[in-house]
Amino acid sequence: MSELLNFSEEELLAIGLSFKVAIWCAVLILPPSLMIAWWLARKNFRGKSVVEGFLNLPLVLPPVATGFILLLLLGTNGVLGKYLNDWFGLKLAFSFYAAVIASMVVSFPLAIRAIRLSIEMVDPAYEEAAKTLGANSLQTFVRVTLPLALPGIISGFVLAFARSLGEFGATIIFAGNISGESQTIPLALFNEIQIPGHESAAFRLLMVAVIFSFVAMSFSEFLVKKLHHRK
Amino acid sequence: MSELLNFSEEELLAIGLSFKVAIWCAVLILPPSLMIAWWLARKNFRGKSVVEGFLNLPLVLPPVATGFILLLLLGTNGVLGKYLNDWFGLKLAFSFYAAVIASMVVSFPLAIRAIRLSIEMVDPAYEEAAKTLGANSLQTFVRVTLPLALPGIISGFVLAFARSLGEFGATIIFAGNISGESQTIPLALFNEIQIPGHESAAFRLLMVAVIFSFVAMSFSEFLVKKLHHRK
Amino acid sequence: SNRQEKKNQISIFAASSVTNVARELAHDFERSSGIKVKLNIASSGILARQIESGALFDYYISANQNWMKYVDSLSLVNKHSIRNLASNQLVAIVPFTDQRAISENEFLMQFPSLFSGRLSIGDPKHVPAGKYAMQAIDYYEWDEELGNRILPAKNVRDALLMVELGEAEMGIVYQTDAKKSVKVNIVYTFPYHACDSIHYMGAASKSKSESLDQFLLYLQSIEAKQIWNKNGFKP
Amino acid sequence: MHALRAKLKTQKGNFTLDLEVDFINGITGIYGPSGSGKSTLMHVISGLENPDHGYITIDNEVVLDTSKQVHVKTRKRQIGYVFQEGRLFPHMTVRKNLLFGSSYTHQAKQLIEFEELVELLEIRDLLEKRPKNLSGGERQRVAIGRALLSAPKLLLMDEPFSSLDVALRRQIIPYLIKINKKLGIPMLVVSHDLPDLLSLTQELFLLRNGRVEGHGNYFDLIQSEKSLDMMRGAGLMNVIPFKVESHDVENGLTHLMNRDASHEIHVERELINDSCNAGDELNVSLRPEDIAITLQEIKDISIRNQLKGKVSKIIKKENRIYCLVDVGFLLIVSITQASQQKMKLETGSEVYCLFKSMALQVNT
Amino acid sequence: MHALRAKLKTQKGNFTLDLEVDFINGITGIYGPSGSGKSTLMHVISGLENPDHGYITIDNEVVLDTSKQVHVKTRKRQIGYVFQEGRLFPHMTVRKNLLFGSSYTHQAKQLIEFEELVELLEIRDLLEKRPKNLSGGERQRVAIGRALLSAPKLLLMDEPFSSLDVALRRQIIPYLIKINKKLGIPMLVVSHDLPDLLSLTQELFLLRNGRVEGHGNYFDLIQSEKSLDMMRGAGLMNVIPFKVESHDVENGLTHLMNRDASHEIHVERELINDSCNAGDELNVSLRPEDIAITLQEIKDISIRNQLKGKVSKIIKKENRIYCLVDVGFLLIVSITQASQQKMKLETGSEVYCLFKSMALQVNT
Ligand SMILES: Nc1ncnc2c1ncn2[C@@H]1O[C@H](COP(=O)(O)OP(=O)(O)OP(=O)(O)O)[C@@H](O)[C@H]1O
Ligand SMILES: Nc1ncnc2c1ncn2[C@@H]1O[C@H](COP(=O)(O)OP(=O)(O)OP(=O)(O)O)[C@@H](O)[C@H]1O
Ligand code: MOO
Ligand SMILES: [Mg+2]
Ligand SMILES: [Mg+2]
Repeated sequence: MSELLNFSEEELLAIGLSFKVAIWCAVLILPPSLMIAWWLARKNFRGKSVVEGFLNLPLVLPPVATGFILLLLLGTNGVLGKYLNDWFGLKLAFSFYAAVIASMVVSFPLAIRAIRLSIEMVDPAYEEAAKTLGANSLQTFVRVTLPLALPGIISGFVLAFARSLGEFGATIIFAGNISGESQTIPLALFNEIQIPGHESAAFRLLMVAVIFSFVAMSFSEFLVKKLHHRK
Repeated sequence: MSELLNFSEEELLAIGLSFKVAIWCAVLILPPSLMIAWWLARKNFRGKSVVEGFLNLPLVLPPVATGFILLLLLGTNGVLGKYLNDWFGLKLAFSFYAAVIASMVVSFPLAIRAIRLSIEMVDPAYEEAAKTLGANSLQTFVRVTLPLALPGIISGFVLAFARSLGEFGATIIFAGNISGESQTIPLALFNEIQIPGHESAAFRLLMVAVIFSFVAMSFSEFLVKKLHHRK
Repeated sequence: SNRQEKKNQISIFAASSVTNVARELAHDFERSSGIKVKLNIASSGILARQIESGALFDYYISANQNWMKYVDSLSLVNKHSIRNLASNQLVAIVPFTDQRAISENEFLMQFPSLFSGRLSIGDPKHVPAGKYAMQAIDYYEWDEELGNRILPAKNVRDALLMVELGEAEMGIVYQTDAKKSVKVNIVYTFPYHACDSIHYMGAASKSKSESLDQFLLYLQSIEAKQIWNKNGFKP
Repeated sequence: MHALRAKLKTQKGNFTLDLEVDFINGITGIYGPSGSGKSTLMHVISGLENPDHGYITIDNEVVLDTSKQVHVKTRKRQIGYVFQEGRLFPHMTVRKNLLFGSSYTHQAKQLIEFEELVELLEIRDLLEKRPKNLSGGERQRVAIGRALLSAPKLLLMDEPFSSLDVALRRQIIPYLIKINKKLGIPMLVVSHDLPDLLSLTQELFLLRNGRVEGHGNYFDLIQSEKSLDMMRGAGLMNVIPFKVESHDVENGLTHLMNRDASHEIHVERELINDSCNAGDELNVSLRPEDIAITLQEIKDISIRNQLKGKVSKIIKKENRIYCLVDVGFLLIVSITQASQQKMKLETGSEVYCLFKSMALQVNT
Repeated sequence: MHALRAKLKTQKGNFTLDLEVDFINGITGIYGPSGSGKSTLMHVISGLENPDHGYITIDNEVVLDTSKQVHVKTRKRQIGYVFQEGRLFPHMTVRKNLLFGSSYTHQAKQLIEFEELVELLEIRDLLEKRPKNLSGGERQRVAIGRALLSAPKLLLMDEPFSSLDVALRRQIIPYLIKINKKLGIPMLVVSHDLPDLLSLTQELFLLRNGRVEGHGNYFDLIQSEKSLDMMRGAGLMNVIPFKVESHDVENGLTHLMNRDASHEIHVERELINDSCNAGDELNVSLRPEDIAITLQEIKDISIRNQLKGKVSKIIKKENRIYCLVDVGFLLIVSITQASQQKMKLETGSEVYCLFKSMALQVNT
């Protein structure tokens, strides 16, 4: 039992990092997801399904492939990464930021879909009412659509958080497996599994992931309950 | 260019298999997701967030860990798998079925969440009306809740399909990487990435995954549009 | 201070099959030199791709000679620093529940019928251990009889795992890994001639630094060799 | 027969519903100001809400008893409910909405044929439309239709006529009365429109602030000051049961006879349904403001109905005077103080009650 | 002044709205049977729906012209809209719902103080509640309040009183008239209840099947057979403008004078708002059924108003007779054929129109 609680320094680093990455991922993903979800939910345009297909790529592609694409785009020699490096001296790959970006990209379709779904289910009658009361599109969105779609937004946030906790493939390629910088729980877990006989360390990390999951769910459950109470 | 279309037999097998696995995954996941989503959306009970946390585990755990757990449960020597093997001679691991099961487990939280979200957004007033008209809980669910939550159900289906297309970690552990049986596109892609100089094969497979994504999205977009038209 | 830190630090990209060795080397080196070691552990291929895309590293340990050749062909490593770090041997393993005593003769003559189900090896397409295992299988001409009974794993660790779990009744993996596992029994150790020699390769990056030089020196040291040895590798 | 008996207590926020009721088999009109608990009562009866304490028996069958943990499910209560907000299923056409309940009921128990209903409610053109493409009144008609087609043992209607024009109300109300008479389905109808309610029924249930303010026959109720107070602002009404005696087609009149045969009065024919034959019974309503009081009979006036009677009670409310005049049955007449003083009216005065045939409203 | 001019054509399914309108600055009552296109018209005016063709000018400013691609956005039109279905924001308290629009308007332009409105609509206790915890009538009041507080240049109200009891209507209607008079905000009010409408305004807009069936002063409209036909079933009404002459507190009467000063008639005081002073102008409504015709003046009757006049037109509709009697102004009186024949009424006959003070309804 005591062995199960005996976290090594590296493991503790991984746990803290995982949490930080997941929070940043969920927080950063929210604003763009909201905008895109609203756009997809309320506007009709030619090529909508092309946009959708594009946005859903990170879901359909194996995360390892996503990681490679990120590397090809944002790596130091990447299509965009080159300029970021040349112009701003910004090296994204193999860093904490890369871990957050990898998580974000992979969670993006999930967050968008949850938010979009709940925006679509908001009755436009309320938005019309807001317009007759003088609110412009943005005000209507912020004061009416958004709060009514809140369950979906919470859902999107929790999905991004949870997906980030489990993210492995894209992270190990784009962010590397560097303790204290990009080694999240799944990556640390990977390391332990590589060593025969280190199962208990792997199990320990697994348990932490499980606990994180439960805490996240309790929290979102609590928020949703408050919401229903409120409505 | 011609090299890009020059699929090897193994690649064609992987493409066909991926499609089959994804379809089966999405179809099989729907009924249990519907039931559980309804239960979570409409019932309040102690320990709900524990159940939720449990259902969300496959999202939070790295897929490789999920695959490992599946193996421990359903493998030939697994907790349950042993009995399946002893009693029915059923060997699930390292087969087509295993690939479907791995995809299902990993997609499960996504499908449940999408469906649950849309069920939660259905106004219970309609369900009350159905009850006064004599419908029992099941009839109410099938004739009222379900059709009103249809956008979420389509969303859940598409998510399961797409997630299955991208599934790698759990599949390679639980189903193996056996050409024609369990080697889906991500697994074939992984193989190619691992071999220096096989970039074009990897790219070819990537393109197929991309096309799949676009087709799936067009299709779901089309369904949702029909739905809105209808309502 | 940031620059100071950078100076006093090296980054080692190590193949996942030598995770434990890499960790111990890093610790030992850190303790003796005061230089911080940043470890990046992934499969040899991923590491090579990362190096190709501009990842900053000081030393690369590959379990796969092809990937070492690849990075060398792109002149991403210092050609002169490439060297064999250690070698390994193949063994055949069974789950520890299988307590059969199998004689060498029995093994070589009846190998395919010693077990039912699949044979767990690394994926011969890209996992070196799998490739060596296939060479051994060809060498003893078991391939026909085995047919499609191969269970290819994405790395050698997974191949071992399948035997540990009893999902495969037989596997061919590295001796180092098999010895560490308490859940498998080694039934046969393949002779060196059954397959190509199994080498772990190391190479330094082209950017020179004092810390890196110290590390290269350390790699030659007895302490370093002991670590390889302790983990079952032949330095 | 008790259609529904209940004793309920339930708290919602700072609102408390606390009452004991005993509804008869006929139609009961539920009247009360906005926020008095009418919809809450309906919800509790239908089982969609559970009260904190109490019991409900429908048709002598206990469907709820909190002390005995009895709780019959909504769908088993066989209650047709027309919701205040319609609640049509948005994903179904009007036809499917209407037929929703019919899969759960025996064909034989149907109150009304589908085709007949569609004609009555004038919704034939709407059958293939979706609710969101309906106008407000169209929605309300479909909601009424849906409840009627679900073969209920009890009908609850919450403001069923609020978006309907008078022509449609006049058409639907007699129909509901007919269904009630023919099949004995008890109905509870909520309305804020007292004249509407009175054209449906004389049995009223007055609710205020979650408490019963009065219950019983309308005519008994107006004699109680508390109930009168409550109904006064909403349009008091005389409701008189008559029998059709004969039709005078030439002059466009129908001769009606009061039940106790003590008085014969005339009603214009136009107002009476063609389907109405000599011998039929019907309710006629008449506003207290439409009755004039004289001391003698008067000739050469367009008022043809002049009933002799005796003032039985004078109720003074602010500057308004309500006279109850016994003309064989009771009539409530509203006059000004000035008139009362001028004619020196008091209890026992012999008077004539004058009203125009035009002012009579017939509720089949 | 033109409050709103429009020419519109729009198709929805098999329903077509096709009309040309020119609304005055006052209050216009929109009347028409269920499904005639009233809500559609409101939607188009507010900009929530676009017509296929046409233009709309509000206050002489073009807000829509399909031929010139002009399309001013809903929020810029500054139109207060009380929706038929309420549409309160479910996630906000009543207070927040009410104040939603005020962040987008200048404090100075407010039509009405928040506190005053809360009193008027009797919603103080509801301010912290959420819409789903409100009763139907409470919701409707909040919806009216929300529109009033958004400082509109034009008010559209779709069935705003359908769930309100009479007492509340009586309270709100005079208020709307006051707002209109004081601030000149034009209002379009949809209702299926003609008497309600007439107590608000005499300017009517009749819609049937998406087409204009009549538009103008109520009194002119009833002289057209087509319009009369349409309004007949819904409760015809005489609406007469009067001036308060004096209050007779003792007898509970208010003496009213018709504008052209040719007639003095009495109205019960109770019905007149306390705030009403001598010299104030007000509308009084009176049902055609409540007027009796005699050939001579009559004593000893509780009918105190007896106006002498001349029959100017006799309209026969089935068995009912409508007499237009010129008593200085026009009165529409409904009598039976039998009475007409008995009294030998014809155009030019000299008659007395009798009605009870009680029957007069005052709309401040
Ligand atoms: N869930 C709730 N929480 C708090 N108060 C509530 C709740 N539901 C209803 N109320 C209050 O209970 C009272 C009664 O509501 P109810 O809907 O029964 O009124 P009603 O008689 O139907 O009125 P109306 O004629 O306006 O529809 C109202 O004052 C309402 O605000
Ligand atoms: N989107 C639509 N598609 C087809 N028909 C429609 C649509 N919207 C409305 N209609 C039809 O247009 C007609 C006019 O509707 P509208 O809501 O304007 O009526 P209304 O005059 O407001 O009636 P009510 O008094 O019943 O509310 C109705 O017959 C309705 O069925
Ligand atoms: O260390 Mo490897 O390249 O995964 O066998
Ligand atoms: Mg109500
Ligand atoms: Mg309407």
